[in-house]
Amino acid sequence: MPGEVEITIASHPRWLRLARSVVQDFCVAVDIADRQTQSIVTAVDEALSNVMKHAYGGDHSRFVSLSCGVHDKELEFEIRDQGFPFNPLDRDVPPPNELRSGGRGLYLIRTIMDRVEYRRDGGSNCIRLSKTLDAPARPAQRGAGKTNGH
Amino acid sequence: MPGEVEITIASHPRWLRLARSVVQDFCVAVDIADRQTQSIVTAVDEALSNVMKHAYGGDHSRFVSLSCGVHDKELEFEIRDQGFPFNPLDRDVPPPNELRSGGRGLYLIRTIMDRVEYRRDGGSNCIRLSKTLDAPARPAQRGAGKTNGH
Amino acid sequence: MDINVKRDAARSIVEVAGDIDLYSSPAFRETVLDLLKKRGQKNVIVNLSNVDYIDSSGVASLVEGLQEARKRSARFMLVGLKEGPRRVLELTLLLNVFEIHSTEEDALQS
Amino acid sequence: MDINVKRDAARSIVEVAGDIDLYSSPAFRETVLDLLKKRGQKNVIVNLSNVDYIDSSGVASLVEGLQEARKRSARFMLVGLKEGPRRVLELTLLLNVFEIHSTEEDALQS
Ligand SMILES: Nc1ncnc2c1ncn2[C@@H]1O[C@H](COP(=O)(O)OP(=O)(O)O)[C@@H](O)[C@H]1O
Ligand SMILES: Nc1ncnc2c1ncn2[C@@H]1O[C@H](COP(=O)(O)OP(=O)(O)O)[C@@H](O)[C@H]1O
Repeated sequence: MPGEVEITIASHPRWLRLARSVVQDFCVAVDIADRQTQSIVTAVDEALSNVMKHAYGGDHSRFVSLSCGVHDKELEFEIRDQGFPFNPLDRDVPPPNELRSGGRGLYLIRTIMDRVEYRRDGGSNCIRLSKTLDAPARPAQRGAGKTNGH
Repeated sequence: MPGEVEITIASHPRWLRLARSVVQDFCVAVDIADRQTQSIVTAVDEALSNVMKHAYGGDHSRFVSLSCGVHDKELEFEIRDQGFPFNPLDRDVPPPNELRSGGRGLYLIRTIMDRVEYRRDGGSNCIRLSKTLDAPARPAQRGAGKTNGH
Repeated sequence: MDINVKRDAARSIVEVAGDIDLYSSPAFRETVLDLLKKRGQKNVIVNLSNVDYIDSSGVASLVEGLQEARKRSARFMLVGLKEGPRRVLELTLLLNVFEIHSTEEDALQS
Repeated sequence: MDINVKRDAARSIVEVAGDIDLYSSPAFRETVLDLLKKRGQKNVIVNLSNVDYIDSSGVASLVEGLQEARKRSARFMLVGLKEGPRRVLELTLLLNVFEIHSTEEDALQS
């Protein structure tokens, strides 16, 4: 597993709220400031919504995974689906204008995150969204010690 | 995947809060009453804590998974770890008394949930906690339809 | 998300509570467009003071409401924007496009 | 979880905010036991009015506090129990074991 927390949800929008809670709680656990957390939640939510709407074309019977990790000053979210192959970097993302009803998701993702990477991995689309933090995040302590029960 | 939502966390207690949010949000999404949700969150949290403390002996470098599902009137949570083999049904769970400092986790789990099942699956411990609902939960709509983007 | 509509001859107030996202925005969109199209309301106020989160599909619904209102020479106002939703409108370059007031009273008196 | 201790000659009040679980209970336990053991406090009040969740390790810490207090003939009181924590104490058959008051004032006057 690339991160400390991974979640898989059915591709139904009813689970987006739960996925946002996970991102929120993850950011709180690694001491990200509230304001930055809000934006990061937005970016990840837009990526998950796009998978449900576009990669799976609204089919609710599929699954989408989100892995959350932090490495030194890099906060990383990886979104994985087995849907229609789509590389978000191939697409032009002009600033949204007020007359258009859709088309703000990719813009928000790119504006909020510092890096968007795409790879096709077997039958999966894998998008990695990263954000460089001002200060190193609290270490996620993988294998960093022991907790004693009492 | 047995449920609609599955989460894997590193075996560090800092992620328990996030796991509780997932259970909470799952219960809200399938319309479980608040009071019942609170108890269910307790039971699942105790099971996850036990894995971290006992199955992994406090080693933070392992992982524990939780899958949440609903089938008609059955709410099901499956907790899976790759730690020390342990069948919670083999153990006597007397009502806790005030003088004892530990030993209330399994009692809470059994008191709150309607059914506790255990199986050893390859190298994994797999505990399933179920609760029969008074009314059928809102269907989790696996493959039940389409959402249209706009 | 819960929606409550208060309506009289002069104006409609759409009170939303909860998150507006891909799951809930279709119902929100329909409520707003109905008021303008079917009810012919000339003043629509969307109260977002109990909304912590709005995604791009929610923003799209607001934009559609605004466009529909303009087409019909109606007013379309937002009130009670919290920090999160405000920031999303800012990032999508829409903060100066909408008529935004602090409270319902301010909007009604404007 | 945040802990704040208010202390004078007569009593200590331990104000907790947040969840008491396997992650946070060691710090909570240490605070409570220190007041009784090292500081020799004769009246310890744990204010749980900002605690939504307590797990069995948190309950164990409370029980240890109570035992330690009894050993030293000190009083150990809980105030501001919310529904969730109250239910956990009820399920673990401890609701009548602790001295529980609604507010700090009630506890101080008792
Ligand atoms: N995960 C995806 N899979 C397939 N196509 C996508 C995906 N994400 C975005 N797209 C395409 O890029 C377009 C722009 O996406 P976006 O900016 O999020 O706006 P919207 O979803 O509102 O159309 C979409 O309309 C769709 O055609
Ligand atoms: N997942 C587990 N793996 C191994 N041993 C366990 C597990 N869960 C519980 N146990 C054993 O059962 C005992 C009772 O558990 P519990 O009632 O939760 O209380 P506590 O964790 O406070 O000891 C534990 O002390 C431990 O020995």
